[in-house]
Amino acid sequence: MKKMLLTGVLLALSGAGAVKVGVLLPLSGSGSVSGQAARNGYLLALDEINRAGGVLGKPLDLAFADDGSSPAKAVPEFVKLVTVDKVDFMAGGVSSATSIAISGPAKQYNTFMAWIGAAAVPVEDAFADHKYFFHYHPWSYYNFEAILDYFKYLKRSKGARNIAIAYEDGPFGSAGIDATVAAFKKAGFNVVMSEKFKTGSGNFGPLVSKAKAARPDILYWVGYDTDALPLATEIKQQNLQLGLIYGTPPSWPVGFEKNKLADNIAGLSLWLPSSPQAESRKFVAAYKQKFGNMTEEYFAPLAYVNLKTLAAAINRAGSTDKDKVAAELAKTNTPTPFGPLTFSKSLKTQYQGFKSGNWLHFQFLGDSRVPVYPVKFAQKPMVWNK
Amino acid sequence: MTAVSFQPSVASQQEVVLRADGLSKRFGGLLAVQNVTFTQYSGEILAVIGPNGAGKTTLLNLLSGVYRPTAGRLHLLGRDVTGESMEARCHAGLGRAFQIVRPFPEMTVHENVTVGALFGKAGVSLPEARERAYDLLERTGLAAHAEKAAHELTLLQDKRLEVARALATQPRVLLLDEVMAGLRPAEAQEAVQLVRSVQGSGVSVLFIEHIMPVVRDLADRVVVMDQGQVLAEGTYREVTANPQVVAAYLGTEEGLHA
Amino acid sequence: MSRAMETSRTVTRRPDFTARALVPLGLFFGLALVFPFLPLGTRAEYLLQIAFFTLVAAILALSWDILARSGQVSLAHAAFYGLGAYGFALLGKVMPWFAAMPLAALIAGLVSLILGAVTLRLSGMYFAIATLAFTEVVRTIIQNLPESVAGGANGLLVPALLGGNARAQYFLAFGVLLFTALVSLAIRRSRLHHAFAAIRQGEETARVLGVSVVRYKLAAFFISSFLAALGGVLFAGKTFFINPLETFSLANSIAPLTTSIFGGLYTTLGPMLGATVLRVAEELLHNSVKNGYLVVYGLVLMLTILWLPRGLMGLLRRGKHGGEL
Amino acid sequence: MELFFQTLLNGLLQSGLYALVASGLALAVGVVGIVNFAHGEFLMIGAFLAWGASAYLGVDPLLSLPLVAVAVFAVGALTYRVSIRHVLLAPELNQMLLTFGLGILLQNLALMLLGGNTRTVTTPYQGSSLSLGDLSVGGPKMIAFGLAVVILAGLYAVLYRTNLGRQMRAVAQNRRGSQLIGIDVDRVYLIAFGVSCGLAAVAGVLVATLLFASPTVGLVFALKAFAIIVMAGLGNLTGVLWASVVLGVSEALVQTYVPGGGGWSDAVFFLLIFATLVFRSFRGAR
Amino acid sequence: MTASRMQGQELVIEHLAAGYGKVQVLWDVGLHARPGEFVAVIGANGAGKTTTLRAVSGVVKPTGGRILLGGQDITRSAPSQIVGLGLGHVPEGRELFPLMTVRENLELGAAMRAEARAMQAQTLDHVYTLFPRLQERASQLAGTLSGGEQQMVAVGRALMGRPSVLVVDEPSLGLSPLMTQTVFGALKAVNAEGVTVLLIEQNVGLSLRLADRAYVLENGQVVNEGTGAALLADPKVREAYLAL
Repeated sequence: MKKMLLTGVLLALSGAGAVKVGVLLPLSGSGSVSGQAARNGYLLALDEINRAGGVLGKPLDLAFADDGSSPAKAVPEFVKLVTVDKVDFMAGGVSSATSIAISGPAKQYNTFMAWIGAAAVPVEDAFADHKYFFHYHPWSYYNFEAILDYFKYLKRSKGARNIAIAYEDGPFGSAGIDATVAAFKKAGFNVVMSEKFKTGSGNFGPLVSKAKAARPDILYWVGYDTDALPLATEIKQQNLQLGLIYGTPPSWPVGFEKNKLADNIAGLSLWLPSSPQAESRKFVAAYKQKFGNMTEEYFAPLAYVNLKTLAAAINRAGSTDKDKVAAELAKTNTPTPFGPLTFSKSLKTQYQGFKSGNWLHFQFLGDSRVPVYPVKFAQKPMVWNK
Repeated sequence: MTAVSFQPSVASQQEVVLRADGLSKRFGGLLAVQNVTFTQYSGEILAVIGPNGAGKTTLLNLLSGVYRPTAGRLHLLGRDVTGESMEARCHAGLGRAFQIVRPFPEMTVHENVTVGALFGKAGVSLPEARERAYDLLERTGLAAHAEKAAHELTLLQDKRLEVARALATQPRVLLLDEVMAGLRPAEAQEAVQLVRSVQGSGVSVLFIEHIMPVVRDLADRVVVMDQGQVLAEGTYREVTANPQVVAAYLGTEEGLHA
Repeated sequence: MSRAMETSRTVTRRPDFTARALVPLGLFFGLALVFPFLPLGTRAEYLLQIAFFTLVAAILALSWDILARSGQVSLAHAAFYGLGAYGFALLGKVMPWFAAMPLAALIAGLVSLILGAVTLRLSGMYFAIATLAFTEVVRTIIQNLPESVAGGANGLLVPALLGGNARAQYFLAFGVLLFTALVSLAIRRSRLHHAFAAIRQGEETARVLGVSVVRYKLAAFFISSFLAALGGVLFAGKTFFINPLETFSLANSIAPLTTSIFGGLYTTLGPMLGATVLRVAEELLHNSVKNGYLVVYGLVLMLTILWLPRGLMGLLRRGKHGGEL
Repeated sequence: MELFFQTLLNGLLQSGLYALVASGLALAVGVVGIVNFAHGEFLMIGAFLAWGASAYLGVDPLLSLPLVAVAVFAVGALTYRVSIRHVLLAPELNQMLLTFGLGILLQNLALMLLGGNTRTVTTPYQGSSLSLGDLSVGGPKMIAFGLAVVILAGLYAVLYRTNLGRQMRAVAQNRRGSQLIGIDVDRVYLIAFGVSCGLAAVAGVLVATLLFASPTVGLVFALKAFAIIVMAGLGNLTGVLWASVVLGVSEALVQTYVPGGGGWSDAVFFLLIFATLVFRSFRGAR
Repeated sequence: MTASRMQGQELVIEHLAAGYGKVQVLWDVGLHARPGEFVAVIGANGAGKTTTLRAVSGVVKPTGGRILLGGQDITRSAPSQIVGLGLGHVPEGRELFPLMTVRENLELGAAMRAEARAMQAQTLDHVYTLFPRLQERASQLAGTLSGGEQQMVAVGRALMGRPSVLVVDEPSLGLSPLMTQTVFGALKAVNAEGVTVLLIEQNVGLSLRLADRAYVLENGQVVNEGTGAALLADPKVREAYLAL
């Protein structure tokens, strides 16, 4: 009798029966800015889910692990979540390299993965034959599709013809650069310059001089946050005349919007705090209430959506059976801060969430990021400097 | 100890082990060694003396191959080794012990000597080299210290090690650079005995020395250097009787008639 | 020689190598061998992954140490590690792994001979900077090769080693570390050990004693980079993906150096112990400290230099000189 | 032609910053005989202090510069006392590794305290520029270059005109000779190392104004500074100036005229270093 | 010196023992120089002459015995303090600053003592009077000078600190007889102005004729002592040098 009681208590304490989701994020290392933002998104979602009754009648349980932005750390941490913490589902994932590194164990354990980041094409290859891989973030070719769409709009409305490309020489900037140039040309643009630079070196003098000689309408810049201010400064200083500076760093420098040099620079985001959509406003309010401040990192709402939809699917499936949950998650059709979310095939994977249509183009206008395209979401008219 | 003192007439019939022909070495504007010529015969102990700055150590560096001469040739056992590396000269039969002892500090005494035995001559296996090193330690009175770290030795033991290690390369000619420096008189006498025993084993010795009694006791022949040049050559008595040599050592009176 | 006569004239001739010295090493490998079979409960598989990367870190540290034994403190280890990884990524597509692995290592070994030959006369700071510069040049070249050749800056997918079987991979890494340790021991028992040590402790003296410095320095380079490249193969085959920026990063050159110094330079067991302790410490720390947990690496390096010149091995074998493994 | 001159100008401006970072490094090598692998981290500290003063106190980086320099001088002097001093007689390897450890320590402390974010400083003159005919020069770059020139000139004035500077040069040229004429060598070491770190911090302030502050900002500049002092010959201060200009300008030329030059400029940079070292080692053969 | 005569101080060395690492060089050295006296120390190479001087300047830390400068114990003092108390050292090998001009070298000699700095201009004039050659070469780099000129700079640099005791290590080394004469003449002149001089010299004849008194050092011990003339006549001294 006593023994039974004890077992019962232990069971309750250990949370047996509660659904457990493992979250692997870069909380340290090069991807930590996005990782920390995502972590907040997950915590917010967890609060809401458990306040609404949890999953399968029990409070949902999250287990966080830090992949250190490095494959050698990611693999053991992933295995730990799956085998030690015995999580039922995996979520998270930001960097492509770590995601590829865990594709092996993921297949070995046949892990259910609801993945938010990792946009590089090799990730798609690595998970192409994985049955339970749900990818929320658009693949990099979708990103480019969105950019091309915007540039075509600029061609129509502003007469933009000449594009100069500045890309960092690492994997982030160089990914598919040849295809990018080809696509621009095919769309009727002149690629008047295509230059590599070393990220973090801050030495943009020669590059901008070269751009000046090429007389572009648009400077398309693919680099990191460290390059944003040096590039903007150099452009201003050398007085390079451009219709638009368009950049796609994974994150922007802290406080960049307050710098006058940031004015009119345009960029790409899946989401902005100022987004007018109802879901986004709800998210912003909840986030502010929980954390007392706001983030501009779209990984926060992305993580939030990720966990909310996963929890909803498990509840609909009525069990943690992977096939049933997968079937339910695949049927997701819900409004999110990014617009409606549904899953469909991508080039190589079964379940792709957001695609090119979800991207927003914004400009730094007067101390904040303001959506300017697609036109239906634009809050202010865009500024074209030619 | 058989007195192996060679008269020049006898020596000329001996095999020539080392011959320097007009060796010169220039460092920038300074001619440190100037047209030095001498011959050493088999079994002979040859001393090179001279006041500080006479160019003795530079000469030794030219002989062992640390420097390439600006002019002149060097023959070792009949072979021209002027352009050859230090290790090649070692293989050809030239050994050297340094003035400032340079044991390998992280090795044991025995390992230090093993290095010499192992690489000094081609085709020596490691077990053979280790055996030879032990033999040499016994011969040089270091047997009790074989497993000590080299940095634990006393200065005299260091010097013994330096000589033992050089001998381990099985040289025909051994260059000794002021090995007596820093030794007390009693210790220096022990070191003299050591060099004698080296000669007894058929090795020719060329040494630089400042301590005159040592030169007197050891050298068969003496080469006196001053200002980079050979000032005199001959037996110890001959050179010390040479007024030029005395002047070089004791100073002339020129300096005073001011 | 009166005073010398007082001491004994004969000496106990000790063998160079006693089996007893192998006991700690045997323990290490014995433990590593049974590790996957230990009843570690739910943590077993996770610990197996950690253990795999620890073995790789040990391979890199020990191979770095072999080069350091010849007095060449290199910052080019990342280059050879990376060449191994890249060699395997490319060769592994056209041949079985057991052929691609040694071939990739051989390529790295041959490239190291070039570096070794031109840096022969450099030492200390100059050698370190030259090897660092070499690594940067290799990285840039690989990064700027056409994407169809080596994947450019994007990197390459790497064929999975042993079908991604974690336990099999562990034993392969175990095998490579064992091989590395055996090479290290073989060096210890051969003339290479004496040549390396002599060159390190006095290059000119070594030459006077007949050591062919060029030959032995190059040998050290070849052996070290060959083994480092095997470590690179293991890493790449485990993580399926490499890119120039991460593979050739300075951190990959510094980690083996720190590990060896912490564990104990110029020994076989030291770098392996260093890798084990540091890796475990890192694992414990990075879950509690997050950002900047590598502070420990800096601290360990500084404290070791200031207070523990012979590393962990110095703690284990106080006051013993020479003859160490 | 305009592009060519603009390129030369770009390279020249960049080299001012390089010279500043490298001079500090050369001072430590020349006087103290220590190759400080943590030099970039002292630059990073300077950059963060300038950023902090600007972000929290609203002080312009150029105003906080003297204070930052003094603060980092103190940090450097302390570092010398507690660590560097104990390895002065140790093998070069130990010295190298000690400063290596220090670098890792400082960088990760910054990561721990401040996170990995990039911080930028906002100044009113950031976007200003100066036109010289068809050429244009950025205001901050001009200021940074001018400051670098002034500070280097100041450094030279101190070294050649003041008693302390003469002592530093004396110690650099002959340590024993310095002792024998009564120079307190340990004190000179402490000051020289502190000044070296202070110079790195000044460069850090300028880097914060021109570029950004982040825990890893020092690495890029430290690597180049190493390259420069190696090219100039360890401890050769005058050599540092021309080596900085040669490297800065050649880098700019590669970036402008080699297709995909941005990707190759670093390789060219390091290839130059590598070749210089190897060439010198073979020429130096006796 | 001309400007204000220098008061020579007494230098006393008692039972001095010193060495480098495991090499003990000095076993028991005892000697003294009265204020204004010119004392020479002779001995073969390796006898410990240079080490004795280095111990006096504080560059080598003695392992036993003591050293008094003007009555003050300087056995454990730092080199910079000893210079401050009035010691000037003309070291073996000159130890100049090769990349500085002659003038800078000389001025540095005065830089570390307040009283010397105050009189820098006069002392410099005086040094130029002693060695007119140095004035001609004032802006030449010291490293490009001939050996003799370098030796002049070394002596001049030590004088610039306005020492009360001047210790001089082998000034004739590598010099031509003419140069040697100039340098020794200067030393005698300085001594005549009241500065205590302790000279080490290999050129026995020269130094013994110059010195008021001399000591013979052998294997780190003083074995003989007397006036210069007496020692010069002593056959034992000859023997020590040439082991006749």
